[in-house]
Amino acid sequence: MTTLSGAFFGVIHRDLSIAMRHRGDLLNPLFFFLIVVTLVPLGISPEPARLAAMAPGMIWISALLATLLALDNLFQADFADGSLVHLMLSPQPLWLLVLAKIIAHWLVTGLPVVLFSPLLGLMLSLPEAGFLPLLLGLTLGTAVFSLLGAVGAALTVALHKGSVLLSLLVMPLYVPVLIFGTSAVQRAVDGMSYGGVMAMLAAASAFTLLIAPFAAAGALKVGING
Amino acid sequence: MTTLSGAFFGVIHRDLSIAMRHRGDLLNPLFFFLIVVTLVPLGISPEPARLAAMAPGMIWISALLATLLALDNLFQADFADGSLVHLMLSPQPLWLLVLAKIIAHWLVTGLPVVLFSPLLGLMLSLPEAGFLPLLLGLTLGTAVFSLLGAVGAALTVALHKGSVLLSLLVMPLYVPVLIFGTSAVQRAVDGMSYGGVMAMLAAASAFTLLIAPFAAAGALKVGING
Amino acid sequence: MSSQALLEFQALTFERDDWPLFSDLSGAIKVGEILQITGPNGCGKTTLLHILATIQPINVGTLRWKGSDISQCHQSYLADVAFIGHKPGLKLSLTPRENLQWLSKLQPLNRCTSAEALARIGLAGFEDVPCYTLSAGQLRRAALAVLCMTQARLWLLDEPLTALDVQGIADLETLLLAHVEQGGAVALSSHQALTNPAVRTLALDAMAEAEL
Amino acid sequence: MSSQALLEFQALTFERDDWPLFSDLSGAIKVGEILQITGPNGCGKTTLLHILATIQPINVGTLRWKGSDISQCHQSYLADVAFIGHKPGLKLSLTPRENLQWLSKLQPLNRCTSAEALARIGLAGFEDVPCYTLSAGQLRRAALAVLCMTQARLWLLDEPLTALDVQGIADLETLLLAHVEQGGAVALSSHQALTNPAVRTLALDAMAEAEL
Amino acid sequence: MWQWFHKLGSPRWFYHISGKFLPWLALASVVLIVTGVVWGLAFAPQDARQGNSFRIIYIHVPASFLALAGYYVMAAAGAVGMIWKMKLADMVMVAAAPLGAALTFIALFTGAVWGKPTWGTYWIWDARITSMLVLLFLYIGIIALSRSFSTRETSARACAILALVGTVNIPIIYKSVDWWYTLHQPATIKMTGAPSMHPDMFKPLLVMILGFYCFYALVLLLNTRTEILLRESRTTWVKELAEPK
Ligand code: HEM
Ligand SMILES: Nc1ncnc2c1ncn2[C@@H]1O[C@H](COP(=O)(O)OP(=O)(O)OP(=O)(O)O)[C@@H](O)[C@H]1O
Ligand SMILES: Nc1ncnc2c1ncn2[C@@H]1O[C@H](COP(=O)(O)OP(=O)(O)OP(=O)(O)O)[C@@H](O)[C@H]1O
Ligand SMILES: [Mg+2]
Ligand SMILES: [Mg+2]
Repeated sequence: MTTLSGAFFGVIHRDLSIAMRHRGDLLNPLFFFLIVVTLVPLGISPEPARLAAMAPGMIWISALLATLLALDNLFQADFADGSLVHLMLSPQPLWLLVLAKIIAHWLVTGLPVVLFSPLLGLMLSLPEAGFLPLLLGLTLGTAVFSLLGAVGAALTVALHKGSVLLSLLVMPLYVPVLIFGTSAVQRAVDGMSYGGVMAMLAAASAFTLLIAPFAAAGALKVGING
Repeated sequence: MTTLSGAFFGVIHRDLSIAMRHRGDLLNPLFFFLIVVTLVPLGISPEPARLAAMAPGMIWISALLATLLALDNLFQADFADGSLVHLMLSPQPLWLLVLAKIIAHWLVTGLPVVLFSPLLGLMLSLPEAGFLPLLLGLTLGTAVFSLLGAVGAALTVALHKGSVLLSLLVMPLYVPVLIFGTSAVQRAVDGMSYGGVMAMLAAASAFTLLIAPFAAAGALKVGING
Repeated sequence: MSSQALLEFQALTFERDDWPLFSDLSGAIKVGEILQITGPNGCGKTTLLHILATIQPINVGTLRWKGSDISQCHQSYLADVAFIGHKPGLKLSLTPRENLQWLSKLQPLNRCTSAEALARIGLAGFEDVPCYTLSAGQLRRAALAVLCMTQARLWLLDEPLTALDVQGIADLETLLLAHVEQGGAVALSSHQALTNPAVRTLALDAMAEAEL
Repeated sequence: MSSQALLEFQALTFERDDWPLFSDLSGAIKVGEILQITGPNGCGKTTLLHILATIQPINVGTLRWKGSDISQCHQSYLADVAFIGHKPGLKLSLTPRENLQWLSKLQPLNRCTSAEALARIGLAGFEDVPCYTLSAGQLRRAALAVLCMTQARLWLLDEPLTALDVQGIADLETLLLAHVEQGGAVALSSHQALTNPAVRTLALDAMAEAEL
Repeated sequence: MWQWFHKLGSPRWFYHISGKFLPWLALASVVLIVTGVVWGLAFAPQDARQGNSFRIIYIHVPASFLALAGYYVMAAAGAVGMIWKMKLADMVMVAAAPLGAALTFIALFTGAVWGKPTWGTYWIWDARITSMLVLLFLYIGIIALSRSFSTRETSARACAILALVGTVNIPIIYKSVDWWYTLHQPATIKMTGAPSMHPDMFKPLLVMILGFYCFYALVLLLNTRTEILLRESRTTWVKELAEPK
């Protein structure tokens, strides 16, 4: 018989090996992140002082967009080739398999973004005090992005609509995270304590972790019949 | 027999009716554009003065991203359902059909962005002098985005890679347009003449118009065999 | 209904928007039989299989699995059913072996190893090439390899003969026969006649066509 | 070669990376005949049809259309060939009628109106529903409706019988026969035998399978 | 003319000929680079303002030069491969991409390390630095694309198209970035210009640049040869090569 943990890690392993197979895929969200951050000095201003002021917001916005862009592949690809049906017909609880897919998605998109955010902080002249809250905040925040995004991706899975409808659905949900995340960094840069904001971010992610897999599993059951 | 203009307008008409059919699609790039512009005050700063300073850059960057997001549907959808083969086996010249598809793409993504940019300028407190160059620049610039983007979209059509590889390919090519576009607005706001910059932008778009359809047609012939 | 009935469906009615596809359809899939669902294009074969696999919710009617209502025993039903639809359900960038391996984490596929299954279905030598390099028929074989490995008693197959060559069809028929002889049951849709003696046909009315 | 040969292929060799699919394959598609390409799964039928349709470039060999090299007369060749592949090539969000209408802008489809074509292929009543609501067989019929309308002399069809019901196959065979009787030619791949008298088979060697 | 071209296009011929150049190129690059490094690090005078940290120039500048030149090598090869359908040119292009990307990365990295003692920051949006970053993206795009295709032939052709579009764009990108920088005129430090350099510092730099050129040619040849073997692995001449004599 299949086991709960077997199914869980089986799904994670599968999604990671697909990402590995197209070697580029692992790095792509990262480069997207880099490129967006490059556009800002080009589009707005290369002055270090002005960049520093925008840095927290810009890094967060581009992390958000990087996650978002990778999102439509989360279930869409599985739907198109029919393997989503296998997932849904597994005797294991669907929310668990969905959670596994979300974790794999985060490992491929969120984690690299988190790891490279200090480099981008440097490039945008972010003051040193901001680095720790940036790292912490992005870790929690990208997790929430992946979790909430999964609900949107599940709802739009059968609609053949491209990624824009999806963005439209999930962006409003991302707003609170963005606000908490950037203000934690901003407060740290301004020399204030950021513990409270970070706690709210942590609470938001814990809460999302509790409900998103169920919501996404429910959304999939609805979404798959178009 | 089929005629050149018949095929050309046939393709445009088809792509527009598909966009109409999913009524949302017409509005999606626009909403994306709106949302990105909303994230900026939330993530960075709501102060009018700081917003005004960022406005040209932010509007341009989000126009760029809105085009980019809609780009992977340009050929991908036609490839997935096999209708791209019909396009390629038409006795009419492929570059012409590709150009028709690009024009339809621009009408659905670029044009709404251009039309709504004054509203966003208002929301981001852009000074009045900036509106005309913003409109003119975005008209030319989004055309270049669609044209160059088509080459990338054609190359990646059979790769099942999602939109991230595509972004990676075309973003560097978008840099000059972004620079010319934002600085035209900036110069106008600062009270300088922006005719020269706009001329460069116009030259760039004319040049791209000349080469991009051919490059994209060539890229399609290669890309379709994955 | 006979005690041998694995899956019974009673008074199924299905309509999409205002288009009735079938109404008051009853029947059963019994142990040891192959139920071939036939009917003209668009009569609702795929829809019926989706309903039986609980992918598509039903409007009216009941599904009973081994005598009890399907909503009561959904998990154990899912553990005992293998569904292969129009789409192969394989990740194209993985190899057939890898695909079978992750599927076996989800479903009880342990009657044999994936290499044996692939060899039996005629894909020996293709275990480790990415699936996107397989031809249409090879891809379908890879999808069908699941059947060599599964312990599920009920197989639901939507047009499994599509894209298979003559040898492939013969292989599949052997597989089906072996399965029903061991007490399993199969429901499949197909436009081609099977040579199997255990086949019983369920002809769906062509409402869609009839109405025209 | 006979003067009747529409499309000749000479010494075709095709290899993918280090996998030779066929080597030194020669033959012709003649006026008034249906060339059925047969062979086990993975022997290269789809690949050959893609090569004949000039979708896939060839490594070695020549293609001649009405006696002249295909690169010399590519435009006129394309104007005279109708290709229907594994994928239906229809936009799912448009209706069959709309699909045929835009296709007729690309290819010379003017033997009859799209409504007539859809009726002949058994889709009357479905002209104006979006294609994503069609069943597998209905979708294939919609794709094949092109054949009722096209003026192309050469038809290249990859497994056109897939998903069709018995009536659908009979309709298609009638269509093929009428076409070749009017001086056209057809090359198709299929695992099912056609009842048509004009059929000539080209069996591809199963290199892939043989090597195992 | 056609004969000669055909011969040049033959991977087999190229493989044999290039084998003869290899030892000489290797020797030249080792000698030049070792000379340049020892001279530059040990004998060249200290910089008046920057002290010893300026010595990173001996890597930074040659790497920057070749990073740029490398793109043109790649794009030119892609163009030849596409226009004359020359297999070898395709292979050169595919081989040149990772090498160019590595050099670009080295230029950026050494520049960043140099920036800390000189400007007090690792990164600054200077015109040249920015265009270098865009160049890195162009390289990475090509590498990502080349790895995405399942057959090497299509992969090469796709990359050639992208490289060509990139080539047309590179001067525009450079010009626009330059112009963008002067437009903003941020109050930052300018790079020290080469002409103002002391000749004693400049000579080892020249040697290093030459050495890097040789090294570039060497690695490009090696990469190309690997690519040739990979692509022609089923031909008889490669099989003969692989057999132990
Ligand atoms: C990440 C940072 C940097 C990058 C990407 C970078 C990039 C470049 C490039 C592309 C060149 C070649 C220019 C050409 O071919 O004309 C160059 C040359 C040079 N760089 Fe940098 N650079 C960086 C940092 C620095 C720093 C911090 C210094 C010293 C203060 C410096 C000093 C020089 C000098 C002296 C030259 C050669 C002289 C010249 O051609 O003007 N660079 N750099
Ligand atoms: N993109 C690809 N890359 C590498 N190999 C491929 C690719 N596409 C097909 N092949 C291989 O080429 C061979 C022929 O494939 P093709 O699709 O032409 O077969 P077919 O005769 O149409 O088979 P079927 O009857 O299954 O449709 C197969 O062995 C397949 O593995
Ligand atoms: N998403 C949908 N929305 C509306 N109608 C649909 C949808 N999917 C299928 N239909 C309709 O339901 C009917 C039955 O479709 P189904 O796919 O079950 O037929 P089928 O018997 O499998 O046909 P085939 O032999 O062609 O595979 C068809 O007439 C089709 O038009
Ligand atoms: Mg069906
Ligand atoms: Mg085939």
